[in-house]
Amino acid sequence: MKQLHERAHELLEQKAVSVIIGYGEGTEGRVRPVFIRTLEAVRLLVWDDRCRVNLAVYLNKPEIRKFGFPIAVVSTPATVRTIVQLIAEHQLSIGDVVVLVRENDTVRALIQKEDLEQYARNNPVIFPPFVIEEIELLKKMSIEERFTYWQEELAKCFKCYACRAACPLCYCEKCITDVNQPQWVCVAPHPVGVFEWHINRAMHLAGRCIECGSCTIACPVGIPIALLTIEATRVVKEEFAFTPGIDCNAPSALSTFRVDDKETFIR
Amino acid sequence: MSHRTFTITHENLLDVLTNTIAVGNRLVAPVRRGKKLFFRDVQEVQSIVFDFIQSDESPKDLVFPRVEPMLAHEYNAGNVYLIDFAEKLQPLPTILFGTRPCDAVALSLLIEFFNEGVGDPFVEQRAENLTIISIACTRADSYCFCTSVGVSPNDSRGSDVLLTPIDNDQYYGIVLTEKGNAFVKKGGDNFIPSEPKDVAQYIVTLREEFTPQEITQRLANAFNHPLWMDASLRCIGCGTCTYVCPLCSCFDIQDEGTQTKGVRLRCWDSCGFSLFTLHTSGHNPRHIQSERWRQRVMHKFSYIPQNRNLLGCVGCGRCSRLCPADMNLKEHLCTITKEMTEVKADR
Amino acid sequence: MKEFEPKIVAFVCNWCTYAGADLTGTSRIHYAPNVRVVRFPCTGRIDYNLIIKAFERGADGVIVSGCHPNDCHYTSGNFHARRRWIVFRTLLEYIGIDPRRIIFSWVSAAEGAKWADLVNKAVREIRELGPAKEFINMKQWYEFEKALGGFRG
Amino acid sequence: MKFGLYPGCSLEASSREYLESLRAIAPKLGLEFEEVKNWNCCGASSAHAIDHLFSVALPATILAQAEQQQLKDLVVPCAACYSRLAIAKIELTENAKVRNELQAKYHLSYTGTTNILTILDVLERVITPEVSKQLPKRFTKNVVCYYGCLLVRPQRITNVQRVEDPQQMEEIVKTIGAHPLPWGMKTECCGASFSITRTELVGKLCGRVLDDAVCRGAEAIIVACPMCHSNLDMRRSVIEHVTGKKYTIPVLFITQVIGFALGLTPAQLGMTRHFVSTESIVSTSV
Amino acid sequence: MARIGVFVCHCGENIAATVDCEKVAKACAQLPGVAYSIDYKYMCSDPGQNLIREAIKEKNLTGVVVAACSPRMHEPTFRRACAEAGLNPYLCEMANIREHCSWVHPKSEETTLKAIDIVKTIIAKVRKNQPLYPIKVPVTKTALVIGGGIAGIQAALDIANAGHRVILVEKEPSIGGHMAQLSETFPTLDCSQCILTPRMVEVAQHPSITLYTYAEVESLTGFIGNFVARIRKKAKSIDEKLCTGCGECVNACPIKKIPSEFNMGLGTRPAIYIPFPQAVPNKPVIDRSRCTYFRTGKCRFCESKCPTKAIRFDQNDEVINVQVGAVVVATGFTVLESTFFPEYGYGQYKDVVTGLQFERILSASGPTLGEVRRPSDGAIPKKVVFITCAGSRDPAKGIEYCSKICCMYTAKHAMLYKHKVHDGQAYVFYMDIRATGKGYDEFVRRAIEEDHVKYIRGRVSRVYERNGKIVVCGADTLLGAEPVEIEADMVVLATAGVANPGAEELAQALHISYDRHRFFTEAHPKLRPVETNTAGIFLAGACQSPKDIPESVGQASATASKVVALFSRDELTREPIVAVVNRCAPPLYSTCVGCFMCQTACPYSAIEREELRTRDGTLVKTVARVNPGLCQGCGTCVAFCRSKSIDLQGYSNEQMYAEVVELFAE
Repeated sequence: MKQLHERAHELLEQKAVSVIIGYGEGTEGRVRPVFIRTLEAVRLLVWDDRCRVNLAVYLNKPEIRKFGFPIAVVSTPATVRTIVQLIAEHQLSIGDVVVLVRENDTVRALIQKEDLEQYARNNPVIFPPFVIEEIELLKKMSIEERFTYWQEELAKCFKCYACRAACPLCYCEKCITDVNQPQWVCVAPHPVGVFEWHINRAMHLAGRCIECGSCTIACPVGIPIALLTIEATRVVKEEFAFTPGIDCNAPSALSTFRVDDKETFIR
Repeated sequence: MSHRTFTITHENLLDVLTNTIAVGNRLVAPVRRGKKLFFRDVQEVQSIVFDFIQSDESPKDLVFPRVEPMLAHEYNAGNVYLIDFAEKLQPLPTILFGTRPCDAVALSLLIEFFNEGVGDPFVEQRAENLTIISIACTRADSYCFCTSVGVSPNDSRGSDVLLTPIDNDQYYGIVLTEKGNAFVKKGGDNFIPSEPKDVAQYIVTLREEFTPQEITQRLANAFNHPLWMDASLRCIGCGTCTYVCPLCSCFDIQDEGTQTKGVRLRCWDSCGFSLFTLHTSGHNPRHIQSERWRQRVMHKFSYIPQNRNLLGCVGCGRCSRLCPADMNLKEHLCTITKEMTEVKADR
Repeated sequence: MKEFEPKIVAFVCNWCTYAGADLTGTSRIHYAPNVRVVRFPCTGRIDYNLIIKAFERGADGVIVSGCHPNDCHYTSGNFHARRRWIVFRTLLEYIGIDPRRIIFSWVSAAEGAKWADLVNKAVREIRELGPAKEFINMKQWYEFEKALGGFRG
Repeated sequence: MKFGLYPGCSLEASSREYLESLRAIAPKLGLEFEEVKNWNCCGASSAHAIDHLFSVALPATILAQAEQQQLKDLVVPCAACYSRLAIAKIELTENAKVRNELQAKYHLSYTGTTNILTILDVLERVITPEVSKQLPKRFTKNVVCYYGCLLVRPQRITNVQRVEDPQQMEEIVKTIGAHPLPWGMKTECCGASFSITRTELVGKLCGRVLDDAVCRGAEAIIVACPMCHSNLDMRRSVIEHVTGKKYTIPVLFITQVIGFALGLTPAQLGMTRHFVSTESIVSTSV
Repeated sequence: MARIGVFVCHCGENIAATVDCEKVAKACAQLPGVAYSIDYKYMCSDPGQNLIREAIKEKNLTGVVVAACSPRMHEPTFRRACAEAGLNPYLCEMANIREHCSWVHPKSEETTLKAIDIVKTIIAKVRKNQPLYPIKVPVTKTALVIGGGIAGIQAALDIANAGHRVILVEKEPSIGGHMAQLSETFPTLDCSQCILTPRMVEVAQHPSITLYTYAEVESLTGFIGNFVARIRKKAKSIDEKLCTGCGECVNACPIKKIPSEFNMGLGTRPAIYIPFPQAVPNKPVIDRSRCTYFRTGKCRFCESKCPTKAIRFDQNDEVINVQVGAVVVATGFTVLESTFFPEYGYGQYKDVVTGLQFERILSASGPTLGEVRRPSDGAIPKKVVFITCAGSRDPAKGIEYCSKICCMYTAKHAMLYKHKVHDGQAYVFYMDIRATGKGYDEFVRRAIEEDHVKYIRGRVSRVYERNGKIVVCGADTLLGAEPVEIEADMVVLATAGVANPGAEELAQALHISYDRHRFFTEAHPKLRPVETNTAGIFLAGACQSPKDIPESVGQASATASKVVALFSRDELTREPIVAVVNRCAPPLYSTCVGCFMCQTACPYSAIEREELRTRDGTLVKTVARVNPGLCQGCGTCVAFCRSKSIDLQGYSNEQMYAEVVELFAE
């Protein structure tokens, strides 16, 4: 933490960044995102095991962007991958972000493409045990059981779109769910509308999801919503040997193809 | 039973609730789904959760459901046919059990809001069939701030029966309305008449951080205060706070269907969404998140009080507990009362 | 009781499968009447949301068909589509929807007989699967509403 | 430098001199060997023609044992054994089906940590320019290096760079003073195990090898495979019968020529066991 | 409200026999937005079309649905009829109730119901149709031909002779390509140079052809009719206007031992050189990588000998941009070198040569002046072995295809060798003899029967050198796979024809596709063999696949006719079935967020970047833009776009959605 404070101090003092997005103490032992713009405020930064939420989401927020690039972000491995993916998707440029990461007990600032990519490659996102348990559980289910499972889970959804808002890769200015000509996704949070929303979310994040889990953390009604995008990313990984968030120049897995992609299911 | 006050053991209370279901009532009570606590239809009273501070979802969709079909329409060979769901609606008699007093207050305010003026037949019919049995709070957490917004942990407003857990696994109850009376009557001997008691010792005490008047007063001139931007920087613009709020009542009318047949739905909406106030022209009067956050606070603590002489908040703390970005309303309101003192309107 | 007759919608590309279905016609090969064809310029144009919509609105099965690999009129639309389907199919299965209800195929402009065969087989198979119960279940909230006075999870 | 060692049957019997010479040169080059315990047949020449799984199981047993002994690098001097072990390693690491079957049927577990090396891979490492400078003798002969088939093929297994014209052995013998000649039979077949069943054929094939070596002016043929050696050496009379020519050219193991340069005696290097006299080499080298 | 006219065709009995057309028309009349619905015997007939035209005018229709045969048949007919009546043709759609209904189902109630369903969905679509207008693009009537081999020369001449301007770019100092290297050509054995040289001269002298040799195309932007090509003219280090091509400088150059590219390394050339005597332009260039002056700063012998003072050491590369309307890619091919083959000695044996090297040995202008002498010692080889399919048809080597020309030129080589070395013996190892051309098989038979070339059907397993001979080990599969060993004096490998080393980069610069062998891909293997998938870029010659001379010339002329057809119009009209990125009111301007993930989905590289600015010029954002000149309307980007910011005209999201939803509307 001391190192982080030193680094942050240095960045602000040299005016190398306009703001440092980091974690600060929140309420009831939670951590909350903080935006450090002054040297005095640097002391608010904390960095421990509670700091799991993906702060890259703020890089898409106009109010934050208004501070001006470069912006520093206190980053978990997932955040780094997210930033790489955002660069690949032309939402950020190299140099826009100073990525603060922990590596072997030191705090490093990554800016260059090679550094970001190398760190992203060497630091995969690790699922918490309960996520792995849930994945295994679903794997063992029959298709009917899975349907019941998801119907029960999705029935909780009242479409607050916290999953969308918390996802750093949901940066569309007009989400498909807000498109009404035609109405691709029913607005109402009835089972059909909820199903449509979640299948679209998963499809849209297929091959893009960094698996940071922010959506699940954000969901106020406790739907294990990341499982869908994790599954989508799993297929993409397994079928197309494509891992998002490790290559600043990678095209999307779903807008590219290989002539020998699997087609055993096609008659 | 002639007394308006009674005691009942926990076991007997469960028996009463079981019986309620048996005679065809719908029982809605707090139950767990995973780590979260919801109000759900209950078949087995054993699943009811008693030990909690606050549920994750508010019980508001018992009167104001997240999706409400309002009407259906059909076009056939030049004629249009309409079905008004308000006429078709036949809500089951429903016992809402185990709400916190703040939720009961909120529900009463919500119903009052919808029934103002011409009235809302959907909310009205549901409210008529709803009996609210609330349980006073013996515990609270740092997110709770009912006392600061004029509600108390054993507030009786809105409840039909108010229970207070007392010693020996017993509840002390007050019957507050006719509906409450009907409920207690059906419970027969399980309810033991009792003299009115002071049960303050069982009720949690919650420090009053500020007064509603203070907030309303401060906000009156605070429209352009920089605090809105600072406080809402971390807001990600989801609808969690509004959807879990027992009082938020904004909705969106949606038509679903085809050229010939369709249904009109009333769905929840949130002032936190960027599209909430988007005009067809592309102009958005509240174009950044801080303005939306300000709207939410101003609406609850300034506009509603101005128009209706009450707050749009009961201090249940759900919005803060569930906020993915840890936007803490109580903390924010405290800041407002402390920091907005000197700011004058600069418009 | 009358046997269940599935409603099937076929999303086909203009250049191969639509032309192939035309050939089935010109060859006067009869097939089951349960299928309705929607013409797209290319399989690459087929939005998975349309497949979902078809099911929601009452389809019991969906056929998606286009040019064989390397034969795409636009060179690679079918390859892109194939990739999309791989992911879409897996997700549907994951969320509990029987992937057998979506039949993917390559039917060229010369394969009139294959088209008839494909349709007949699809009708037979979907008939065996019965109505698309998953989506019927999802739509039941409407009845539920009438009974209980509000949709809630 | 310490290596695991899998000698295989030939090195204990028909080609004892190969193992003897290897053990003889080892201390001088700072080589140490730990033999795989309780080793079994590698299955060469017949197992793979009968049952694929079994043909992998035999070498897999050896690999599993080597791994248990924590032998990181395993030297397999016999080219046939080398080939079987290398193929088994690839099957075990790349083919999940085979791996699972072996595990189920033979309870073998091998994680792929043991590297398999040819004798050339080892010599290449230890005969550094410094070593070559300090050699007591130099082996200044015109030689041809004969690889045969299994040291270099199939390329997928061996990863040899120029599969039809390998250079590894040439580079090694150059360091001890020899002059390797370019020739055409470097990777041709010697007939291998047909030695028993179709000796005439081996005579024909080896005849071509000897013919080419002799006409290029080679004074010795260097080999690194017991099969090649016995066919070219032990079958000399058959070869001469088939071709109707006489050949005096000796066939030496690479370990023997290195031993020679290290100053070891012919007896120490097992040269006395050869069918074809190595006198011409022994007497004229400096 | 829409006013749609529905016209149900009986198609004689073709539809009416199984579908109750009157019922269909009546059912449709009940649908919202349908203003007129009628059935008629033959809609495509003149009276039928008139019916539509009249109805459009009388009923003031805003859309037309013709329920008849397949749109693939008569859509243009009915759209034209609508246009004639003043209705935008793209407001007319066809419902296929013949091929997809009446012909495939028996006469029944159900068949009629299906027909109604089909018409209903198309009505739903037409409700959402928008008037569209053909896209017009101007055409720059100049063609860029890349590559000055026989294909490029032929294409350039054909286009120029049709009266259009041509820019011909060749990367070598001279045009001529591989054909200039050949000795004689099969099956007529006429001298390659003799028939080629006049054409080369014609190119140089043609008033409509601008020739840039020693130049390369670096990039190509724009679209059909409107390309801009960036051409790098490498510094030749001479002033071409002053140079007379006298050759004094060439003689003066002290560096003489540079392997000659033209002679495939068998001869030498100086650092300042003219590649071959008949070169066009016949002026030297300085190879700066070899020139002593450029390497050490001293020498300039050539400069001192130049009578016209034309040497320019300080010349720079010149980069020019040219505007062209069409591009012909004729960059040719190359052959594998003998170093590629381990079994043939990795190129270490001097007397194992490739076919192209042997051409030079046979050529009268070659390093041996036409005498067959082997490279190692100059001896006349008495036994020559020719190995066909060296690399070709060999999946293990990664070249599965047949190089097509080897059978023929090997027969020619063997024949010419026999003609020059009468007592020599020629052997040809072959897999199959593929002599499928006019006079081709006769030619091979002549080699075997008259010139006694020994053809051995079998593969060669190994080639090695022994005692100055090349030993060829193979098998004769027609004699029971008997091993064959030939002690040859020389071996000629008919090595596979492969794509040029820079083919991939060029394809990427031009945005055309290439196959896994790096040959450029034609738009359709059968029906569009000379077009690429990028409109306005065409292929000629062996850059598409190995070809012989007549085929290359034929393809070049075909390509030229495509270019000329394109240039016959001042403006191109294209179907407006193209994708469009949406625009909306400020401050959003477009819902596109500029992730550009759609770019790789487009097979035509039609998606560009566009900066959106406010009126005062402030950059709002960079979004995707579909170039309507390049877009072919597949819609892959539309289905891919997450925010639905791209839509396809004619198959819009609204239209497709309406169709699907209507299917299940009761």
